[in-house]
Amino acid sequence: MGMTILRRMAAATGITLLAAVFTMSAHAADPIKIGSFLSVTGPASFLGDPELKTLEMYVEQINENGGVLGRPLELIHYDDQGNASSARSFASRLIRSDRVDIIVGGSTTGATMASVPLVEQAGIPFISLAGAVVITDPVKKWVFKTPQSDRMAAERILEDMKDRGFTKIGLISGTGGFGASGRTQTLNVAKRMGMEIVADVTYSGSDTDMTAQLTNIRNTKGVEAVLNFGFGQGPAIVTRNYDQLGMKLPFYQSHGVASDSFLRLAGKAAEGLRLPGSPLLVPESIPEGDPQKNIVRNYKAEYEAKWGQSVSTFGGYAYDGLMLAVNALEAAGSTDKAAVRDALEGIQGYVGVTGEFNMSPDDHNGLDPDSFRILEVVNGGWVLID
Amino acid sequence: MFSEFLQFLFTGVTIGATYALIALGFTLIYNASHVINFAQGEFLMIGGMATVSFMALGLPMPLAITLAVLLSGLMGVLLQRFAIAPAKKADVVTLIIITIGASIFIRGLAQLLWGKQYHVVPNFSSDEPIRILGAVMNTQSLWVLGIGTVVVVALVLFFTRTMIGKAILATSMNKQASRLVGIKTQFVLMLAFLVSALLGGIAGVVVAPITFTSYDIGIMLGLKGFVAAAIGGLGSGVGAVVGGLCLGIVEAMAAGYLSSDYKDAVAFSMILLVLFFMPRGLFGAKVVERV
Amino acid sequence: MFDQFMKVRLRGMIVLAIIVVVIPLFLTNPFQYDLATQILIVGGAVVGLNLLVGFAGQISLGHAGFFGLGAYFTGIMTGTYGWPAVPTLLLGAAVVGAIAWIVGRPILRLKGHYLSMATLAVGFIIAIIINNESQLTGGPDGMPVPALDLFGWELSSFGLYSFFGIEFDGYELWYFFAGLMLLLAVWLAQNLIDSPIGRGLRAVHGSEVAARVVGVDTAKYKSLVFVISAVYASITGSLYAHFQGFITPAVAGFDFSIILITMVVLGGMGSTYGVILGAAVLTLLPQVLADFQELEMVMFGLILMLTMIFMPKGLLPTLGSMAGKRFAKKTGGQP
Amino acid sequence: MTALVEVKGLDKAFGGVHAVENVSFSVDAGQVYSVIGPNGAGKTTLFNLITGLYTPTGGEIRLNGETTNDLEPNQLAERGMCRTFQQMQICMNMTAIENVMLGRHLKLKSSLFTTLFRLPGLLRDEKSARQRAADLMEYVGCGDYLETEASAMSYGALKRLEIARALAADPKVILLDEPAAGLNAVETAALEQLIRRIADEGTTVMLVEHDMKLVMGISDHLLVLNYGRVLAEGTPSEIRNNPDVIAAYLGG
Repeated sequence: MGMTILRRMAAATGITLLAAVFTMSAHAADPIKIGSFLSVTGPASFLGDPELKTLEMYVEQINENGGVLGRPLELIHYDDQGNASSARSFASRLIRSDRVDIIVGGSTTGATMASVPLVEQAGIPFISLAGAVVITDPVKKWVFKTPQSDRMAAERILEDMKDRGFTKIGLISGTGGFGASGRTQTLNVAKRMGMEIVADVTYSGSDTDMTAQLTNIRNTKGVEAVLNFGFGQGPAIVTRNYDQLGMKLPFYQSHGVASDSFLRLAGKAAEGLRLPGSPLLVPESIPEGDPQKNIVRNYKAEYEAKWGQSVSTFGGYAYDGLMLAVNALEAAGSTDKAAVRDALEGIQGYVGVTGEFNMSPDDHNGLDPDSFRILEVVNGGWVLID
Repeated sequence: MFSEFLQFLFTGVTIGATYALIALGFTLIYNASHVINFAQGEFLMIGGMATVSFMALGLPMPLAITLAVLLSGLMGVLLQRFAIAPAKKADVVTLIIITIGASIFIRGLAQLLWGKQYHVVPNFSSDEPIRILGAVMNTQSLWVLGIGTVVVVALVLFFTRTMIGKAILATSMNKQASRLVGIKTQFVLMLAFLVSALLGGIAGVVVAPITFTSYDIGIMLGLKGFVAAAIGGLGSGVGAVVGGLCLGIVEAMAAGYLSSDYKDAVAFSMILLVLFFMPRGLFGAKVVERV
Repeated sequence: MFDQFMKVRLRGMIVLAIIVVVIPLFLTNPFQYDLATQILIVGGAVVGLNLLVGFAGQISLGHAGFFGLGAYFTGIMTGTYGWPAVPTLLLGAAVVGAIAWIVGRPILRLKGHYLSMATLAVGFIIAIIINNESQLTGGPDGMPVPALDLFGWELSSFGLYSFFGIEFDGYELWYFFAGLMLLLAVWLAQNLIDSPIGRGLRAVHGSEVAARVVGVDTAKYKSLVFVISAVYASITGSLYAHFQGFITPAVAGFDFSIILITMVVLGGMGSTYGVILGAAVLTLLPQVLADFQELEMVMFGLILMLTMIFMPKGLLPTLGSMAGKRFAKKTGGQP
Repeated sequence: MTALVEVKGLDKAFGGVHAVENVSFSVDAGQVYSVIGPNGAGKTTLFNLITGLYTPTGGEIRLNGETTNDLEPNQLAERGMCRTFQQMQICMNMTAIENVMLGRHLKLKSSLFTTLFRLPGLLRDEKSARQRAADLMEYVGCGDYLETEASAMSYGALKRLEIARALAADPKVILLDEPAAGLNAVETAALEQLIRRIADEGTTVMLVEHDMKLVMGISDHLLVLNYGRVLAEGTPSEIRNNPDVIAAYLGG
């Protein structure tokens, strides 16, 4: 008997599906709609997960405080699972079906770029949370982003290396979007700065051992420092393998692992490595009087109290994205898309978790490389170096 | 130069031993039911993740591991009972899709239960790596190899010395005939899933300190295990072990000597090459077409 | 009797055409057109895959590789090198067909799970190449693709067009264009199936030995259907690239291969209209489940499992036989 | 005149075990030639060798004077050889008439282009193939099943269907592997009629069969195999009186 019911259920699924799709859409017009598509699950979930949590938490908080322009915010979000095609579909849904007023989302560069043509065509302000420099260079009319670009990260790392007198670098990078784009930027920046990449190896996101690649770097003559550009669990494995191989060269990671969970995974192997990161990881080290100090401290405290897990830089991108959107909405005084876009472009001196944003028609990112702080792992915690 | 080679070899053998353990799980189920179980990777995931969460509850590591492996075994039984058994008349491809559905379902549950973060399982013993002739090896790699060997020996004994093991083998040879001599095939199939899931759970626990663990770790490892099983020849235990080691070593050597970008492509090309010359893998049974 | 066959085939096509024309009456916004168009395009790919899997009984777990090759050939040639779209699409199909022929000859000797392993490997290798050759393909972050240029007339889903004084939005035109392409794909597939060649193919599935002893060169036929299904994938991949305007290596990836084969199996292997239903269900399901947030994955897995356990023949054939034999003859099962 | 099928010193070993060993014989055109022997004597293996499903490990097979050792079954079909199987090989995913039309495969040479666009040439060919298939089904006695799904047919009807499929290729020689197995007396009698008719109309028939009454009744020549070797060869009466055969087989 149970079988029959189940069979009927299965049969009904198909019909329900069709019906369900047609009944999507149609919401009340009152609230300001913030649309978002994030990689909440899948290989980039450590980006999307804290981003979504941040958005949910602050939308709720803003509404408790009376909303924006006297209207509540409504967050409509979808999980693209790290797949760019789904991201594009969801962007289409947000724009055309949910008719959102602004989009804050796009955890990965692929997801962001896949949605850009739609966004540009529809003319809707879009604040991306992804890293690669291609998102805002060249500038696209409707597209903004909150994280520093990977080019800035490369610049910041290589500068620090140069300051310490290293010019020959061994590079290891992930083959995912973040690592591959970071690798390209590192190669370009190194050339410009007169530094040399003497070893250049990669690993894929699902690899479980990078000893072979690191052995090659170790055996390359003249390497003075090693940089790993990647995100996810891969860099933690790289860090451990690095330690196991007994490699003593100065080791750098990218901002892709700037989170406490990385330290948890890599353990004592992370000791001594440096990376460019947000002051979010070292709120107590920021000098008193720095305008970022309070914002960072509050965000960290609120996030950790609400979700019971440590903050990551990525959640900070979402925080800034949401706040930039709110600022622009308030400055524009309406949800008129062109006005909001212009307001976004005109934002000056907004201090966020990631840094101080100064947007302009030529710069839809608005951060300068110094917003990255060089951090070092000392005794299992982050220490601000620069 | 030799130390470099040795290093690649160590790396390859460690990864390969992992693949071999997973491939053995595939082989067991394939032998008993001719199903390729795409949810095999999820058993690994359960082994690793459950260990993490039992340890977080304050259980001592050996107990946490035991419970995790048992939980994984339970999952195997449930999978056979509720997903494979009701669909016994289905096509091969249909069964594959069912196991894919099951793996997504299990992964979804794990995500609800344990969240999306990566977790660490501590090394079973010292964190200090061992140095041999200029190459290093993680102590956990020795655990993987050691437990892998124990598991293989145990499986051999199980299939040659115990009634249950022999019953599974008999069922894999000929369902009809074994039913005639009184073997309950459904029960035997369930046993095969149980043993295979236990195996997966064990593999998941021993590799977790090396690979970390998360709700979606099973996808790629499961796939690699299937690849290893196919190179070795589906249904062959020796094949699974040799296939796993081959795959691991080829990946490491390709990453070390050829191109890290294309190491996976090299591994997949090797599979094509093996199948080209040996259409049933390295140790697959030769079957004469009967008409 | 023969005419009756023709009628059944035609009737199926007419029903499909009517559905394609009627659906827009229920579509209320461009997003829904967007989904519907995706279904029509991917539907074409699975109609081709069904020739291989459903009719010839050969499993492929790497078919997205060919879809991705078509998409990237179009993306690179029309985008980077400015080639005209239609000739590029056709040339891409020829190139992909040739590649399929070259890899198909050796791997199609394999049987069962070994064949699925080999196709999986081929798909993976293609995806890895697309991912790594970032100079050409833009790497993992993907590349933009220009709008479809039909001999000087640009079809963009963002455009606005006017025919005989009636205004059409680009997304509406894309929908109908994709619908037309799907009908063409179905027509060609039906013609192939209901022919001596098609009987040869089905015999490879039914009894390969029987096929060989009556003179069917099964090796040649397997290669042929492999190539044809790859060409289907390539052309639909090209269309998909133009339609989406942006492609990433995910279009060639293992996940998408699995989705394609699942569409075939879920909809009903060997049922041309069934697999289109499969494409529709698997495209809509994630959109519907998106509202369930973190329950999405559990529900997706559960639905997939239950459907396959209780409807092992697939949705359309099962629904068809539930609605009575007559209906089944017309739409499901064998044409 | 040369023999239609000629086998010389044929050998087939599976991992050291000889299923067929040093077998020689020849079949003239127009004959009904039967192979008999106890179970496991190598009869089906012999048929599989002749029709190209197995490759011999030694010896030679000739069809119409041409050596065919290395030819594929489909190449043999092109040269006029067709067969049925002890364990029936019917395409259960097709209708009955489609199965027979499959047998017509070699006579239908439309190109892929013609097929895809369903050009008139194809339609003409299909129509005549369908007609021919329907006639053949009538001929073998399963004319009532034209549009029936093969999976819905009875065992006896499928047996006849398989013969119709083999005949559809207009073969010079047809090999029937235990066509009477599982049939009742009435069906067997009809089968005997059918085989005789096929032979009378000029198609050579090779037969593996256990039903001695049937075999002795219609065969022109017999080959007796035992343990893969030739035990005896000759006309039915010679075989009936051969002491070796009686000792090993007939007499039990």
